Amino acid sequence: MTNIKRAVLAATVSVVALASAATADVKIAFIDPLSGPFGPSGDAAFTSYKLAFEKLNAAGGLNGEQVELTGYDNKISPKESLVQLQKAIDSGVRYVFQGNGSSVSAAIIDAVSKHNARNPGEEVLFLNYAAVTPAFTNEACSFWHFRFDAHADMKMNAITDYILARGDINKVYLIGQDYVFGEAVAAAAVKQLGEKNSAIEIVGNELHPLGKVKDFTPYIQKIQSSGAQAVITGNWGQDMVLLVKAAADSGLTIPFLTFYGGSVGAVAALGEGAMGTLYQVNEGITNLEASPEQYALIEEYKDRFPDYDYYYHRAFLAVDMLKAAAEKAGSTDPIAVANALEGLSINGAYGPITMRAEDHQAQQNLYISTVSDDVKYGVDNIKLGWKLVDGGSVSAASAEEPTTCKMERP
Amino acid sequence: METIVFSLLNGTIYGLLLFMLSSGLTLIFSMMGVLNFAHASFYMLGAYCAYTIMGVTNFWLALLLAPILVGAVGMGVERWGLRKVHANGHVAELLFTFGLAYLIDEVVKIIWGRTSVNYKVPESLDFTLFTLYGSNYPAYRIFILFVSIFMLVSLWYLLKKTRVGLIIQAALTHPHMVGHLGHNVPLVFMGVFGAGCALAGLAGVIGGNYFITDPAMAVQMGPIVFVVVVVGGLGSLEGAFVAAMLIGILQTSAVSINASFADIFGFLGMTATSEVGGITIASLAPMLPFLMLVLILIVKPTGLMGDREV
Amino acid sequence: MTQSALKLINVHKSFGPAKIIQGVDLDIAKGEKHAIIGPNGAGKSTLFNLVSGLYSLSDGEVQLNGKTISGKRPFEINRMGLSRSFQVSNIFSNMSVRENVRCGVLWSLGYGYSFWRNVGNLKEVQEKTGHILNEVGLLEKANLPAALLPYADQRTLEIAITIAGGAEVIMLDEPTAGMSHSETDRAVALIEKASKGKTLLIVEHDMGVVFGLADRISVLVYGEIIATGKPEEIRGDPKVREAYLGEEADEIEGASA
Amino acid sequence: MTEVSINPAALGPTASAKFRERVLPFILFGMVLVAIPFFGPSRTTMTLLNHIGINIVFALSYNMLLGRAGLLSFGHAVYLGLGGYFCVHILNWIDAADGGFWGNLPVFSMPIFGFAMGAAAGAVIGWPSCKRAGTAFAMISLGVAELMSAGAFMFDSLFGGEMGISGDRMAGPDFLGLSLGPLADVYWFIAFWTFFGVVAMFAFTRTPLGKLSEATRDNPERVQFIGYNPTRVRYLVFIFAGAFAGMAGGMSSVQDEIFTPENLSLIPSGAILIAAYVGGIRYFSGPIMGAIVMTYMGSNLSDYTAGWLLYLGLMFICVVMFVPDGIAGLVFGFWRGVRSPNRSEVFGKWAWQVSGVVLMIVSIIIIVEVAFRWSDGYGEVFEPFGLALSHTSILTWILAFVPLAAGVVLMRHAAAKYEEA
Repeated sequence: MTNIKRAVLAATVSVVALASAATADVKIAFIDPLSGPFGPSGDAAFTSYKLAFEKLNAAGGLNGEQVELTGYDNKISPKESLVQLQKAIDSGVRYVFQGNGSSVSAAIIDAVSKHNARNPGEEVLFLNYAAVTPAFTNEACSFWHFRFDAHADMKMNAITDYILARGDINKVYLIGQDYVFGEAVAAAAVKQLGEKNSAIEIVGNELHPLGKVKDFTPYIQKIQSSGAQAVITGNWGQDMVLLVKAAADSGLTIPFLTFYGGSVGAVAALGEGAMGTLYQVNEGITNLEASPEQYALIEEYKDRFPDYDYYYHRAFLAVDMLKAAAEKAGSTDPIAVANALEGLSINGAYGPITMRAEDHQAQQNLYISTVSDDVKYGVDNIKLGWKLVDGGSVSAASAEEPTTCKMERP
Repeated sequence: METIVFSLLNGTIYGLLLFMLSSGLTLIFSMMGVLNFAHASFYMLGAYCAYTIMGVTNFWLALLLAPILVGAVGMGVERWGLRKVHANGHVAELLFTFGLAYLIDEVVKIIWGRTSVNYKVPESLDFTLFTLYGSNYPAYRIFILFVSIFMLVSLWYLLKKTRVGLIIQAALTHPHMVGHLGHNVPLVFMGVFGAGCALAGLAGVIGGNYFITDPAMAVQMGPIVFVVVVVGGLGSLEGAFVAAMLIGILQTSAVSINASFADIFGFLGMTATSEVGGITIASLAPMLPFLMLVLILIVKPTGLMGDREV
Repeated sequence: MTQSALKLINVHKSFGPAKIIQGVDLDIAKGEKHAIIGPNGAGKSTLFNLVSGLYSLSDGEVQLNGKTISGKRPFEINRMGLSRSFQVSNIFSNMSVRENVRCGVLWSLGYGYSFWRNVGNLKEVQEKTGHILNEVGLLEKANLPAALLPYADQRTLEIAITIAGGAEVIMLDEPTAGMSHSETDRAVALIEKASKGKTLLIVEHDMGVVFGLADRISVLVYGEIIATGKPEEIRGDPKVREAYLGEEADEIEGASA
Repeated sequence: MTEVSINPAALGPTASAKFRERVLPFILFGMVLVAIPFFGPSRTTMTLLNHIGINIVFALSYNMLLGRAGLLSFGHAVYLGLGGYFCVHILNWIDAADGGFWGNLPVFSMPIFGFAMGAAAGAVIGWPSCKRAGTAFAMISLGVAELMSAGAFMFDSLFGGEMGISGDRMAGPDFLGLSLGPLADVYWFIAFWTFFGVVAMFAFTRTPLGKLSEATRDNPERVQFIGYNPTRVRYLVFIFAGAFAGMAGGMSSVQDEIFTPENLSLIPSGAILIAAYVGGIRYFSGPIMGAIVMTYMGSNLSDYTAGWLLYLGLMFICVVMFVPDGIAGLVFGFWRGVRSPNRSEVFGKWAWQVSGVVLMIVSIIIIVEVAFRWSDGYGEVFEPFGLALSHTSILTWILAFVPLAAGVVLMRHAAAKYEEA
């Protein structure tokens, strides 16, 4: 009997849930890997957007319209992404979030541009939250693409400034993944270090195969024998974790300045060895001074999704900006919102964020942090967490980079 | 000089791990003709089981129990899976293990999650053993060395000095003969498959915390293991050993070579800025095993030391 | 003597230290029906494999119609006009009987590896296939999958594939092995019909078949030919009697009946 | 003797049988292709259909190797990838061209170039690979696939690194009034080439080489003694398989307008292997069914469940273990059963088996879905038909294992009952 009751109850609940879903006015797609080896990266971001949009809906929605967020699994394949994009567009989606993998982003930028050209009146906006190849807001910029993360040159700028400020680093080793992104990172480091201070010597510039190296010890040995005092790397995912782990095993305790030291699992894999050796640069960490609301958000996120940590701050920023733009435009039409986003500025938890009109690149403060055991919030469910380093705060103005973008507006 | 010493040392350890993985596959492949695609998945299972057991008890118990557990799973797979497919031929068996690899991957993700687990080197082994040319050498690597050598010697003893070993050896070179000896062939097969998987599991136990324990570890290790078995030669554990060491050292030392094609073929007018000239030997390292695989199969299909063609 | 169709000159074959064939000389004339007999393990099948190119010779030479064929590959030898059957059924088991024979016909009609023709529209091929199926009596079973044929029919199909290419020299390896008496009789009749005007080299255990079919017989023992001659000469040869102890010797005796 | 009772020349099937078995299916297939757009499919459906078309050609080309020639390849995507890359480059040349050959070339012709490139790649790579058959061939194909996909990352100008290379299908002159911009245009393009590919590959099975490839699969030794070189047969078949895969690549270059090095890797190769095998490699139509089912599942199943890879793996293993003839085997088995004289008995057996399988599937779905939700740790609960099945509820465990046990019992019963029959 109880089972029947329960069944009836559950049926009622699902009908109600359906009914509430049907009221959604704006459909938004999240296209990223949600299964497979890269599933965790996509899922960590998806959970952030889930929470962000729940809060948005609770606060009245996007210019008064309720938002429905749907995840589309692209298995991190550019081809599959286009299939999913097509599916999303056909179900009425006009806004697309994506971030994992520059190849995927490039494909989506291309596909969205083609779609918008071929189907006037059904325009789609691409909101990029993590693909940081500089070209997307430079020579390859598009009116339909907005980037909420600082691109590789900007992050490198923060890192090289930090190296100069520290003053104790004269020999730098560059190591990265052997593909377009890794090459871009290395090129940026060489260029910026050369321009800023020719006294700093680059003692090694190495690219290793993407995702294929199991033991980084030989690379670490090369770094050791080069006499480097710091390592710069754009590595992400497993290549990040294994690199620093091999360094710790070999007793290499020089600073590793990274883009993605905050990847899921990196700190846990290193343990205490991460303190003072692992650095990352991003748009905000949980242990910065912040408002009680921000702390509450961080805790709510952790509570809801215990597998992950509050890492994708920019996901929340992007949703806030979208909301502000829709209100400014007084519409949820993509072209109107896109125009409203240009030049829009809002106040985030860790400082203001502005969408530069000329290339659609967000300008925001960057923070360099390292791992510490003296923190409010740990990561990977251990007590270690990220802590701002001295002089690690980079203002949006000084992080800004010029652009070569020649935007073509519709 | 120091590069060479480190390359040799690390290459040896990597090679020994590879051998531990591939010795099981060589046994299985040579006797049953099954190129077990899921072999690396058992390696992964070994690492995850060890992680769980270590969480409850300690590393040493995990070292003992995890391989046994993995071996038992392997026996089950043979008994209720492979044996059924056997009648449909080798291609069906190969495809069965191919599907099994998918399945194990997914099950691992359900049980242990999609991210890497924090499977750590035990504290009793987590120290620096010696310092060489200013670089610390972790004790755990030497521990891997010892476990591998211990396993190597035990395997050798088992094969050369015991009755079971003689049967297995006979079966390695003449798989059809075992039945005539009056042995229960299905039982022998099940045992060998289980033992092979247990060896893979053991490699997982000591390799999982040396590298990283995540759901992708099987996919990454899988193809290399085939290479070792095929390059080494069918039915030849010695061959597998040589191939494993060769690939281990080759891959490790290629990384430390800075030369690019332009340096080597510079006399032909190739420049470092050209696309081909810019390729370094180091970046070729992961491709080397597969190049070896293809070349060996074309030039010497019996492998380095095997006596039968694949 | 007429011109020889198949000539073996001092043929040797060893597998490692084991010498299986130790200096075989044989001269088979065109149109001759030649049988090779010998106890188990004498090397009869090995000899077949050497002649047909499956194994390479350790020493010596094989000539087909005066041209050297040793060292050539099986398909090259086949194209020069030598065709063989196998001791165990060696057919294309997943194809129909008709398709089996058709495959055997294709090369001889010059269709090679062509991929621009529809086999169904090749009139010549269809006619020849039908003709051969008719000759061997498999016409009614033409569309059955080969694997489903009864054993004797599979042996017949084996012969059909062997003769399909129209080779002048035909080698049959124990064509009646495992057949019943009536099946054997039918097979012998078929062989006689199919090898009319052709050169036949046959390995056979059934002495009745051998003595009924062969113009000449060679006796192979331990890789050497100890006697060659007409059936009546072989029957009386003391060396042959020595090699065949007991029952089989009697069988040779009685095989004249 | 029955010597003259049958005319040897008329041994083959009758004209009507030929029409029924070899022409009618293609007419029907063509009619379905033509009819589909009149149902007004959504754009998503169009995209899915286009991918199905590409995969049909790809799976059939794969089956030229696995099913027809007995060659297990783990690297067939290499040929699709190379053909596709070549076509994307051509798209860009067309786009950049100012008249001349490229400027006047309609994009509609891409699959021809893909075909040529696939054939060329097959000719080069096949030369060493086809010297071996069996497991050695499989291992070589695996090694080649790894080498190609790793190597592709080194030559950015050819393969575009991880970004790949994209093109614009609207470049160049229209053909038959198709600008290829809207998906509906692309549908006609894909439908045309799919039909062409299917017919061409079926025709291939009817040629002497096609027949010889089957003979080589069954018995390579014997092939030598009917005058053919099995290595040569395999090599030629390999070139054709590569060519048709390249053709699929050409179709894909127009549909997706992008190719990346991962298109060359083991993953798509493994996927097409699964599709062909699940469809049924012994039947010509098997890979077609496999391509339809697997493309649909691969694209849509992930919308319904996080465990789609697990279901895929389970399904594949079940096919390998229990239904080696694949979906086509089931379909044709059903057809034979319907027409067989002891229909009722066959139906009885099926009734038992189908109910057993359905029960087991119910169990497996419940176990997998509950496990996934437990593993996610978000506290989500699997609610089929409004039943809340949490991993702690007894109901869940009952629903998970009782049908499974019942299903096994049913299957055993069916096996025992109909064994003698």
